[in-house]
Amino acid sequence: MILPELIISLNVMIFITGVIIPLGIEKPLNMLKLPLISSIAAMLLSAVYFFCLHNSDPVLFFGGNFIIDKLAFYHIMIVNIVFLAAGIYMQEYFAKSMETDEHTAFHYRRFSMLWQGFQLMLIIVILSNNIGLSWVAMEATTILSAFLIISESDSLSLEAMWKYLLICSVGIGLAFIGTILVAAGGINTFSELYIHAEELNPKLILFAFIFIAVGYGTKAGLSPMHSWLPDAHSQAPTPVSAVFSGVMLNAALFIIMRYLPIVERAGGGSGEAHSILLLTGFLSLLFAAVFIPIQTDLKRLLAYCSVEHVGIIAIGIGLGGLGTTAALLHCLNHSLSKMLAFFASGSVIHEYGTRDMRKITGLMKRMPMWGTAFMVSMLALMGVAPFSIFISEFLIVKTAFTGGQYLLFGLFMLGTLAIFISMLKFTLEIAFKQGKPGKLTGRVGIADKAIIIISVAVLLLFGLWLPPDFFGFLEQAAQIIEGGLI
Amino acid sequence: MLKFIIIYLFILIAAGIITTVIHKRKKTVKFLIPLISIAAGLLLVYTVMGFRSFQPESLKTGWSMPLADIEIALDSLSLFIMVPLLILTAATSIYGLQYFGTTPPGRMHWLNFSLLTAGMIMVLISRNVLLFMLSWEIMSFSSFLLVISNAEKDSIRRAGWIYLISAHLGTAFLFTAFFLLGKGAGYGSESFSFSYFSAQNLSAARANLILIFALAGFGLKAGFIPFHIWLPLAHPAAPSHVSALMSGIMIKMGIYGILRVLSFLSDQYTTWWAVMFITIGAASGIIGIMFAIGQHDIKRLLAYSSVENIGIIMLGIGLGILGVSTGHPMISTFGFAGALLHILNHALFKGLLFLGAGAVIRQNGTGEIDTLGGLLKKMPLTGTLFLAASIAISGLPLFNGFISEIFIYAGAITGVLIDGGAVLPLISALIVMSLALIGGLAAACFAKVFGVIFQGSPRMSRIKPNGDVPALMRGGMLFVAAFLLITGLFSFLLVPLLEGPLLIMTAGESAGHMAPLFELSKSLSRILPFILGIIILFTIAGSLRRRKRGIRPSETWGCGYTRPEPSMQYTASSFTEPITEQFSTLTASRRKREGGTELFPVKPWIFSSNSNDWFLSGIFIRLAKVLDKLLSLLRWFQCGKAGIYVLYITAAVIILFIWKFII
Amino acid sequence: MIINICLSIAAALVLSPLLGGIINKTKAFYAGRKGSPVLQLYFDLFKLFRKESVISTSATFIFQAAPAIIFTSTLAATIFVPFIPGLPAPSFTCDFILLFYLLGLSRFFLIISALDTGSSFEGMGASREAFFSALAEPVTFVTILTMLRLGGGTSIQAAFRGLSSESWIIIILTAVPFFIVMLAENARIPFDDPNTHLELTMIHEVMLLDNSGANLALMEWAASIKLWLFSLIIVKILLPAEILTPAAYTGLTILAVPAVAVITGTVESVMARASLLKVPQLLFSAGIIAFLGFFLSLNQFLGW
Amino acid sequence: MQHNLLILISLLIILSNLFLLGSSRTRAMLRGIAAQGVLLSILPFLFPMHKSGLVSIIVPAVLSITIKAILIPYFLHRVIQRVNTENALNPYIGYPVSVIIGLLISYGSFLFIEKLPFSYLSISPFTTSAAFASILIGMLIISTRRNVIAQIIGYLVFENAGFILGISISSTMPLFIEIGIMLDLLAGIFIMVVAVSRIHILFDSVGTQKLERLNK
Repeated sequence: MILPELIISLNVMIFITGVIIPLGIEKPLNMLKLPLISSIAAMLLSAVYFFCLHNSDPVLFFGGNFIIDKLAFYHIMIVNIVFLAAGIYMQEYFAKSMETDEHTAFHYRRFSMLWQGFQLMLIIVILSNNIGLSWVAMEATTILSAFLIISESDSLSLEAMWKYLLICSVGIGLAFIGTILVAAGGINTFSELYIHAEELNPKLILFAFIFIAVGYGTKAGLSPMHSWLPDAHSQAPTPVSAVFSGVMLNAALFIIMRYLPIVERAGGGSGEAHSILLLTGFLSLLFAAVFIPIQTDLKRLLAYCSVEHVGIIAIGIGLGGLGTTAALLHCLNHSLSKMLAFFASGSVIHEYGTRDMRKITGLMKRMPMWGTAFMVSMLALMGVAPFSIFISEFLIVKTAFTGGQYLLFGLFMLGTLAIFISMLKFTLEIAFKQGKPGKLTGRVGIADKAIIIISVAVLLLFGLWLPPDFFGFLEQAAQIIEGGLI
Repeated sequence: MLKFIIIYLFILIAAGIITTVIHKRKKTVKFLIPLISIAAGLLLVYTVMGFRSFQPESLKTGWSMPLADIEIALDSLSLFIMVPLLILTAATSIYGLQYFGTTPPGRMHWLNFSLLTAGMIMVLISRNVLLFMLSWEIMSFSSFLLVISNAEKDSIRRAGWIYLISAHLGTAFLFTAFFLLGKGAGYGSESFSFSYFSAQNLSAARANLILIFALAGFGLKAGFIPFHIWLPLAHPAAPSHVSALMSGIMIKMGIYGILRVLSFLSDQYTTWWAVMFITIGAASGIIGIMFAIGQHDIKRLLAYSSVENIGIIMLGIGLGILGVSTGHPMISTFGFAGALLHILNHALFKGLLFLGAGAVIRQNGTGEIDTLGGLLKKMPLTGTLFLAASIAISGLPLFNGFISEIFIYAGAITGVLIDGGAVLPLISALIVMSLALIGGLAAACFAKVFGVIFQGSPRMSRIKPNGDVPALMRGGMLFVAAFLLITGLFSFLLVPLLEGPLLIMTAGESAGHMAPLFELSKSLSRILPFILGIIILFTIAGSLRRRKRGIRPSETWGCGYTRPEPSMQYTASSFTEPITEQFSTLTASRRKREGGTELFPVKPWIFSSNSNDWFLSGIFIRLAKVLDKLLSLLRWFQCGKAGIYVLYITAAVIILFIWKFII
Repeated sequence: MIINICLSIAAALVLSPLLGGIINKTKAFYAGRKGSPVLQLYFDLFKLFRKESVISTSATFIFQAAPAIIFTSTLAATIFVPFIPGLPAPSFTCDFILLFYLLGLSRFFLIISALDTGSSFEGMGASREAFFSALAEPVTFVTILTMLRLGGGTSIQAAFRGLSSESWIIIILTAVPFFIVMLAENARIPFDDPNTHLELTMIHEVMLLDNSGANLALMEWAASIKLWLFSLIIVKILLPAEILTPAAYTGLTILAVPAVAVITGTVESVMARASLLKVPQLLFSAGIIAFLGFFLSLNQFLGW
Repeated sequence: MQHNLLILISLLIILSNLFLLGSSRTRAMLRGIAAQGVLLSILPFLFPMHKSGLVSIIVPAVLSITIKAILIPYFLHRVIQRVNTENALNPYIGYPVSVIIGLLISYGSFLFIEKLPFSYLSISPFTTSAAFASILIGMLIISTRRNVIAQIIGYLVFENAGFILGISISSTMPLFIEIGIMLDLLAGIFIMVVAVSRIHILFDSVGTQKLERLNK
């Protein structure tokens, strides 16, 4: 089978070309077309992966350093979708901000290059089977995305970028130590590790997993390591925030998901690793509940909301069984709705010229289309039915309850309720409070409309009717995390 | 029959979506909405006609959702609640078409409306937890959107906020209840299926827990004390036909849920459950009507009165449980029959009252009772129908409210007469007393509403009523009113409808005890039309006599005042003053005076009274504040110092290490 | 059954205005006056029926229809309390609920007809009427419940079977609160003073202020029928039909009902009208007494 | 011989850590970290048993000496020159106390390694414990120094710990990954340095006090 190698090489080539081409382009708007083009290409390639590989067993390639299985494919799909949407959205977004900002061509060139590098690294993170490579690519995402944050060069975004860089580097550094400890036995690919897990020293692996969970957990925004997240997400330009929330957090969690079956198998299924995820997941929910009520900055609110949802995903995975499947479903749901929420808030912030939620009012009147998108995505994020997040949260709490985790169940309910109360308040104020009269001047482009309609439709559809094969696919993917199919 | 219901669901949703899409073309919208109504009417006729030969139906197909199939079924309990649902849907959709007048509703209005109806129907027929919860949430959510349809007002946003929070909280409780019900089946798809729930044997402790969570969860929809907090906020906020639908039937979905859960537990009824239901019922009834009396906004008042009526329903259910648990099927038959019938009756008269209130608000631009007056002359039909509904809601004879109350009375009196043990007679006597008190206060309350709004003359000169409402609105109200009278006079027609639901609720024990129910309703149906006939005869005779002899119109006697003014009339506040003063501790009623202290005032003094719902501020907001305070204990965490953040990471590693390796 | 219904109605129509006269005569006796004739109310009614009606311009059709409705429903309530024992009477489970709710219906119309003119005096009366009767209702029902327990049936006929010598204490504990309720429901002292017009303390009379002619006559008549009905119930509770022959019983009833009126008159003569704030307390106390009676009627407690 | 060398180098690493904790100037810290880089590049030669072939020993060594001992210190030097005016660290915890804590950490990590239930790590307990001590000391520096350059140096200490650990317990990574790791580090530091100069331009300070505005 030469195909996977070919595809991944093509994929890498696309992005490398994408990174190089901006050097030869002068017009900023054209530079911004490149990320879009490469995302489309990556999307097409992933479609090819899917058609060729969706029925087969996991495929190893490049000397076993890369792997494509259902779990990886699922996450690649999320990456590509979010990047594609962000690529579309950024056209309008930067076109608008170009009218006001005095950014130079250098600026956009750098943005375009870093963006594509970032996407490439995320794809490598997900396809990597080598624990070292995963680490390298993850660290690279930090480095590449740091300068994406400060595209809007003001003091707060610089501060956010600094914190992001420092804290994530420390976190990833811990993950490195964990990686080394895992590799101490002489095996360094996930698939081999899983096969030989029973021969590994369970204590050592658990010890390593603490570092890994904390390390990658930092990047994923699990509490108490999430402290960089609200800063970075809120200060970054909107497409970047969307990608951070929608993809990067998932990718970091993805690595933890890869380690999980190994640790559990080495430990004889003692559930130690799961309990770590449950604890951090719960803490994330808690800290989201602590900080969401006092937010004034719209994007910061969304950032804390990401902390909450990452926590929910971690709880789902930590619960295992049905919870893992639900957590995977939650990944997609969260990515879509958060992406939409960020897009909407980006447009809103541009229109109102402020990020202070107290000053953004009457959105539904002023920007009906984006207002609807905002409202829908916020409600979806709060877990209101019939949007799909309701389903995944429902399954997670069901797992918690049936598994006898009553305390967790209760705290989960309480935490989400606290978040719900304040988020709903903010949403209602923003959407409906009497604002300045007059309709908006800017219109919504056809591409943006498409993003809105498609995301809303998918959120709604998955809330009412999961495509029959899709859930089966997720269950198989979850099997990989549960230990089984690597 | 299930087939037709599904077809109707499709009609509803299709009509909703089409109206949203072609929002601008008003003519087509005008054509579509009556379609909803007519279809509802047809389905209603079909339902009622087919009730006698009704056999439970069920349908199960695969669904792509995890652990869930599309399991729907129609049993007599669902079908029974479907009846008021269809009546109100038919009436309110027709009514709503003209309610908005010149300013059309938002694009989503009719979609939400049809989704609300569809959601309620789905709740009634779904037999799978996931399907049920989805329908439940669709119902809550679409009604939330309807509540906030005028969300620019702060109060309405707040109403919507509190409403959705209550709904969400309720959902959390319901999850718990359902998970507890399905716990025996582990993670399998059985754990979501209602048929499994009713088949399993639960331990008493788990049954208690399930009931408590179900009560809290469904109670937050049904709105009995202390879960009524959203009702008085949300009902005034929504457009009136929506309030009619919400108050008339949506809150009954909470009751339906309780009944459904009870049917799963029907072999476990205990006396303390009954005591709990009766306490809740009596408290909601009495406190609800007290609050209602203190209100001056008509829709808010009606909302509190819904709390009261839910209380009456709970009393009936409690009596039913009591009967089963103590082994007296006759009590339970009467109790559940009264509760079920009151569901129907309350839907009818409360629906009509809200429609009437909507008409008043539409024509006068305000629902402030104290500013209105003398509307009966301008809006004779609305006024008359409102009067009918007021009599009905006060539980007075000739209209339907009386029938369900007398059933509950009958059950309680049967209980009073039973020897052996003081508990049963005492509880039953308490039910009788609370019902009597509730009835008397309700009569006072609605005499006030009707008297102040429709009689006398306008209390503020700025109110200029515009005559009666347009034809379709009148049609909608008349439609409901017809059922009001028919149900009130010929209640024996309804009793057969109760047979099936009663069997479900009493686990079959009611089977041999339907006869007293028939007897009572037949006696009533013999006497009441007769009395009505005499009243009508007398009235006609009186008017003939007046026509012959003539009457002399004159000013109302001013009791010696030379210049009586409309503002000297008794207002709603003054009417209820003796009650609100007497029970001010309960209703937290405050009197406010604006104006000077001088003996000869230059400017008028203004007295007003205002009762404050302390359940919201005293319980829920306080709880939320406690939660917030607890959470705020952690707010030092995000201190902004990157160095400290790194410390957290170190701490995380160390703590995890200690947890996993040392402890 | 029809005969009995007709007899009850006829008795109520014919005999009820007598009670008011007897009460007034009693009061006159205590005051040492001669007083108006016992048949005064008949004369009044007769006179009023011939007079023309003056109706307020702000009144609606409710005001005109209300007297008929009030009169009819009060009269309809009497059919459940048969005047002559032994003949079949309309009786079914909870018929007394219908009885009192029919009175409630008439009260409801009384209140809204009072509100109809927009007069603040009538509004005031209506307000009080609504409130006090709401408080009186539970008391009434508890007394009836006690009697039902003694009589062992669910229709009001059973309540009339209740007297037996060993439960006399319960009978007292029931009759006293019922009597208090009767005073309250019929607007007698200490709840209301029927002899004064246009005082701030008024309840019933003030609601009729704007009625005149035939309308007023019907209202007054309905009020006396209501008084008749309550007195009759008291008599029936205290005089069980089983121990006498029907004829003797009927005769005794005809004597006993005026006796209730005499007692009422005595109460009115020796008491002053209570302050309005005291009224709820009075009704509460009646309620407590009634509940005590009910409590005793539970068998266990009788065993003491 | 090899064993003694390992002990020596571990001790030197710990000493350099303590030196970093005790120095009150960024310049001094820079010297310390450069020295540590040199020490690290010797380590691959002392663990030949992990390696299969000379290349896999020489490449890390060369990479580490160029990156850790030359390039990174050079970048830092440049940035320190640029922000010349501000050299102070403004620590939350004073230097003597820091050193004492550092000593305790180092001692503690020896004990810790002894107690660990897995024997792999004890192949050379000194280096391993030096690595674990470096982790904590790096974190300590980052947490307590209110100067972004000092924080970068703290991060380097922390990274070096990973390197030591990697060299001493496992070197099964393919070469390209080792190179990747090194390049990542280099790029990371480079970006940090750029960020620092931006911070300096914008705030006219490299203290962290101005970087505390996002705080809720």
